[in-house]
Amino acid sequence: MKNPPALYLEADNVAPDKFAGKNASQIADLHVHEGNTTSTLGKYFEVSGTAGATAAETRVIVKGDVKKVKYLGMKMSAGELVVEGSTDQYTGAWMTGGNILVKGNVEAFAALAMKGGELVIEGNAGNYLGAAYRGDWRGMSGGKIFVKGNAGSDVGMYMLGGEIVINGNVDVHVMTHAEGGKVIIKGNAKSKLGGQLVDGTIIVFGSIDVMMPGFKPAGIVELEVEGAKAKFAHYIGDTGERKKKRKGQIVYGNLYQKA
Amino acid sequence: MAEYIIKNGHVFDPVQGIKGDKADVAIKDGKIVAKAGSGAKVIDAKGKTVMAGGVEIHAHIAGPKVNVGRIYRPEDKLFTYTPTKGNQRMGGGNSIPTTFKTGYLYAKMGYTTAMEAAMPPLFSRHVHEEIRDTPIIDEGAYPVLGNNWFVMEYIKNNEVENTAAYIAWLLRATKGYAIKSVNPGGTEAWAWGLNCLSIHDPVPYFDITPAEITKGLIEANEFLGLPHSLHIHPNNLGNPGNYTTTLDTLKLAEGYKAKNKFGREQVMHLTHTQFHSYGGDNWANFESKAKEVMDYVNKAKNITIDTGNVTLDETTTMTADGPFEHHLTELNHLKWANVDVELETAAGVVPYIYSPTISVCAIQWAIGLELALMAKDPMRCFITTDHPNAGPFTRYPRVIKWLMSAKAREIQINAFKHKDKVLSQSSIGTQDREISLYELAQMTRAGPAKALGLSNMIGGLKPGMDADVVVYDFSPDKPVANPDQIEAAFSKAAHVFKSGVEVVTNGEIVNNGNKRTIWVNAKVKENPQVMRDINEKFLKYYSVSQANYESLGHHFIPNPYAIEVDATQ
Amino acid sequence: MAIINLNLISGRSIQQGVAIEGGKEKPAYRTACGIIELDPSDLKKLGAWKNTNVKVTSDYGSVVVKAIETTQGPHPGLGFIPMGPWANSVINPNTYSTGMPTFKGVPVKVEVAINEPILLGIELVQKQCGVKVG
Amino acid sequence: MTKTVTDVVCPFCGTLCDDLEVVVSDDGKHLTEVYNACVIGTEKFLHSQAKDRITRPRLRQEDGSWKEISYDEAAEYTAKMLAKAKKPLMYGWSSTNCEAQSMGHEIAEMVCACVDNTAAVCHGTTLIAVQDIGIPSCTLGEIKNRADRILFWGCNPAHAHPRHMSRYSIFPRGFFTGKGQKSRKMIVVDPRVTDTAKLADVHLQIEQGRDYELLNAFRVALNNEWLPDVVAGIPAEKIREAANLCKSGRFGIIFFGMGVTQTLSKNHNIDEAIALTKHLNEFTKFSIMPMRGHYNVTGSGEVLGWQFGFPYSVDLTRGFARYNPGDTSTIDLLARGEVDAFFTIASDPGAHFPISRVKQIAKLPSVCIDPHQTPTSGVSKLHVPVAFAGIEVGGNAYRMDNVPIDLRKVVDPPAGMLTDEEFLTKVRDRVKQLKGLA
Repeated sequence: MKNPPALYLEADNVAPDKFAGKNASQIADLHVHEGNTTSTLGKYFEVSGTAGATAAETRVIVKGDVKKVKYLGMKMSAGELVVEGSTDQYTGAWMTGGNILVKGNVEAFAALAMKGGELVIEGNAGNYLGAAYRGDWRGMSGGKIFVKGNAGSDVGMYMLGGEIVINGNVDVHVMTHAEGGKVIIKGNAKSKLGGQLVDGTIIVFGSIDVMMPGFKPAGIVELEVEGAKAKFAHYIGDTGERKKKRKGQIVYGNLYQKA
Repeated sequence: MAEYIIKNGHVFDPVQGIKGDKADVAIKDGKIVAKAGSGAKVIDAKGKTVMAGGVEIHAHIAGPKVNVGRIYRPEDKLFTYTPTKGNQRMGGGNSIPTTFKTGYLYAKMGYTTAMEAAMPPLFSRHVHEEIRDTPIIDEGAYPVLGNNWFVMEYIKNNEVENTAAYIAWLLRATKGYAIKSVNPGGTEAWAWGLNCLSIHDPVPYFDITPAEITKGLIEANEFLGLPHSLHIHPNNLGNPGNYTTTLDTLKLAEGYKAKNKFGREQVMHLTHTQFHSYGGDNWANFESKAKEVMDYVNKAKNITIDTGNVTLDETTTMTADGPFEHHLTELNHLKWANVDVELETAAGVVPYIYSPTISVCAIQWAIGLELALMAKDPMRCFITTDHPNAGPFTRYPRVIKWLMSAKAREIQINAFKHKDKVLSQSSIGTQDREISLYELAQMTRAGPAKALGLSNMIGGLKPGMDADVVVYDFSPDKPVANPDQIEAAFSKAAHVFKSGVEVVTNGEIVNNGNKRTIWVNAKVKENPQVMRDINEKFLKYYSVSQANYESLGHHFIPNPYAIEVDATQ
Repeated sequence: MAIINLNLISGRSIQQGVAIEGGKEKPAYRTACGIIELDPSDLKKLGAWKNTNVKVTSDYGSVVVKAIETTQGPHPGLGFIPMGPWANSVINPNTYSTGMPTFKGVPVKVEVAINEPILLGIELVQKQCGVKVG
Repeated sequence: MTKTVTDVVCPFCGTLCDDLEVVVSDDGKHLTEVYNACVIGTEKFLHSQAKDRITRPRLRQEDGSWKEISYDEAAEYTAKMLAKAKKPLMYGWSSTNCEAQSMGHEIAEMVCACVDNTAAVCHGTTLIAVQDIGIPSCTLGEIKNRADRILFWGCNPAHAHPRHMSRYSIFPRGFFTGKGQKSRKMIVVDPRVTDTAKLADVHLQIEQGRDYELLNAFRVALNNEWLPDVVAGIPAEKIREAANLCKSGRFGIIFFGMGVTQTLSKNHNIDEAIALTKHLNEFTKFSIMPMRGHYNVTGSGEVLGWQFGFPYSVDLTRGFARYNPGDTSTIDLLARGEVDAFFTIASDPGAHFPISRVKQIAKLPSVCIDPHQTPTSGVSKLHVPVAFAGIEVGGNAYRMDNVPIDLRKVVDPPAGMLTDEEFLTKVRDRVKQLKGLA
């Protein structure tokens, strides 16, 4: 980043798929948008190196302050994207494969409707991490998200599959409306966990301020989570929500809290 | 106004019986003329197909439930947008496009007239605002009447003349075009969470049956002599085994003859017939009854139908059949919107995915095509997708491909996961008919225009008719190497003229045209009793005043076209 | 002087409705909305008479309003300021990425401020925004 | 001599009462009396006649004083501000007619702006919930004619929608509800004993901020599942009783307001309330309806809906429409410093936004179009007073149940004053020139 934007920058072209098969000057000519103006990557960024022939063979490194840059790695399907600082919204949104590493924080809507690949955030994640786009019942369906810091509200809304691991704490609403997938919270949770959950798993190592009434105590179980065995209080729910059946058996969502 | 002469095209015009012969079509002052002046702009249509503008007889494209669909499905817009371009407004949406996009997409396919199939009378202002904002195409709207309290009470008392007088008032108040009936009686029952699944199920409290409502509406329609007939969506939509209800409904038209000055011959139009031609008694033994339904339709000259072809897309279902949409959301668990409308009707909306991997969806696809392929009189069977219910109207070119090419059908059948089930539960595998361009012109132009009572105005290329003309880059005398050529040609017309104005060139919008809102102004004898009844219901039961219900100013309908009907004799 | 902690909500009141149509530049707007409705028990804890000026402070700002006894109680522990500039000087702007600020459910502390003036609506906003008015 | 205009539509709240009678002077220039309206509606009509009303655009000067300018100069200033901006925000729209909204959208499309209405701070979260799980609803006449179970959840119509209960929901005698109030059971859920709650058969005084939990508990009760002893401060038995009361009706309705849309969980509160409504339809007939505030915020959502496909918080900056509250929503755009010009019409963000966001508006180039002096005009660079829609000009508006009603013109505006639509048309024409489109 050489010229930071006055407003925000929309850089949906910064992804291995878009860079593949291009040299530095071709990459510098890719479009970016600031408000209603369109210009090129080269206007804002120093571009060096050459991309691989395919996305898979392409590794993109973004340096400098990109706190006000949106859509980094959007729709990427393969290859690697490394961001050395913090990013704005929609980082890795609609990604289907490849690896993204963000060394700082990401803002809201990261990995929106993610289908595959891996997103690692060394700092904190914003709201709606791995959630569905507005109105869509098809949220994150595959891949893995790992957050070293904390995450905001609405993690994994409408989640269908894949896994989200948060080392720190989360804000309200986790896996609302989910029908699959797993969210592991190593730190503390607040409230409204698993509201309208049909299927899927939430594991909390720390505290939960207020439990949803739709989660019914189901005893103590021993679980192995990420290699470590421990005892957990088991709850099933959301008992207020519609239930689906698998092989004639009613399926519940599961919430485990470390005992 | 510019004059045009479209030269050397292969003309297909059922109105004049022209079956692909090379002929010229001349346009002057918005009309087709026998000869254009020397200054006329020449359009070379050599090796191309020339037809009248397409006529959509049944689609949900404007009004409250359509907009519920748009508003509550942001995901339907994702990555679908066409940006602002010159005088063309931006537009987006896949199964429920914005109004601007709707007008542009119809025009690009060569359609110049479209009818909104269900207008809740209380919401007529909304319907007309959206029609106003839908460029190019002429539009009209059918007010829904099959569950209307006035109608049910008058018909229960066998008061045909009062039913007719009320309908005439309503058509005027709402600037409506025709009488629509959706799940007669069943939607009123839905106000209590109930339904009428057969034509003899009594309607709660009103103590009348769907059969009586339907016959009463046919009688009122012919008493008035409206341009279109009763347009009916029968009871029991979408359920296995419902074809018997469909046949029962069709038989209600027996003995009735069309009375009108518009050349219309049918007394009942049965819409989205595909949804009403199901056999079996559950989803496992679900099967096609297209043959049983078409055997009856082919015999019954006073009936027309449209198909409601399933296009195998993710779409958004919407209908005034409130109980059906509730049934559907209980099946697929997708978001459900419902609106019950005081004294009049209801509507529901639920997204739906017609997946080629699900056998029922594939069989539904087959049934829609069977209906058209079994039609003996293409002037009485029209192609629709019941947009957006069986699929978006933007798929017409693909439906046309399937109808015109047995090879295209075979390719699709082989692509189905449950191919064998499709072949065993329907006759689609044995249908070798290929719809000709002339039959296509009947099923998409001349036929629907005649059924709407507009055959003197649109649907043909006879001098004196509106100059709605389409040139498709499709050569009738060259063999079709790949069926996709058909789809491509009908997706982007080479030229489209609407009322003599060229609105599309090479598949691109070049002009926003001069769209009209078509409505029917039916005059009846003074009827103080009906006016008193209307007055009383507004005082007691409506939530708006009669004066405000009747207020529909110029800002709603800037360019009206009224069709006059005189029923005072 | 006592300081009490409350959960603050803002919302509509019919007086507020009348006042916004009557003119937000008028003192009547302040009378209708420059207030906090408290439960009698909270007034007592605060050690304040009805209709004394109080200072309401949250993590997001502070504002001076008149403490009045609620007519829609009891609601001990809950304070109500009609929607408007006074409430909005202290409510929580966090939207949780939904676009909607958290207008209701804001922890505040309330203390008596007899000698501090309650500003008029437009004046209150202009002052906090540092708008120069001639 | 005076004349009386009947069937007048009240341009205040989403109840959109259309039975008002207004007495006007013979020359049609002044209105003297208003009948049938609530106190707020009456005040709106009468205050439009205020002698101290501002009737010409005013531009703020260096020294902070106002300078009167012409409408043409004001249109010029507005057009230039919008045409120059990289990401202008055009906010408001809820207290004007659909025709003005349409004209504004044309401008927004030409300058590639963000367009948002007051749902942003009112029922926006309702719209998010509707997009997530739909909404079974009905028109207000259905309530009047059929409803025997009425829930008011987090709303206080006695104050916010004064004629709602008398016209539609509680007192009227409808076709199947001949006994009026006696035909109905009324449940109110509110942390305060509101004047609405005082009329209720059942009042659940909920712990503020726990609506999501209580709504969930209702659904758990419907499924006859285990419940904690107390949820949101309400004992389990009371919750089960209330759930059964809902089930036992023939036609029920949940009305909800900002008590849930603006409280923690926001869209999730509505989402669960709609889920509860859908759930109740397995036992009886139930509907749900937001108590929309501004008289035509619903209309703004409808017009945005058919023109762009989204009901509010629409971003047109890239020449096509995008929508995602949290990104394209006014409060977040301001908080994040995403916009470089602020245009307000027919609303008062200055009074109704958190002060920290109003401070951001004050820093931007700004135009405020509003008949009144407001906190917004107080922090704007240009104030353009216009005629009152629904009093001095007609046009279409949508009631809280989406029913369109054509507003009526009752009196002429003061001489020389423009309507919203007329002023916006001037701006549109000037923007066309500036953008080289004319």
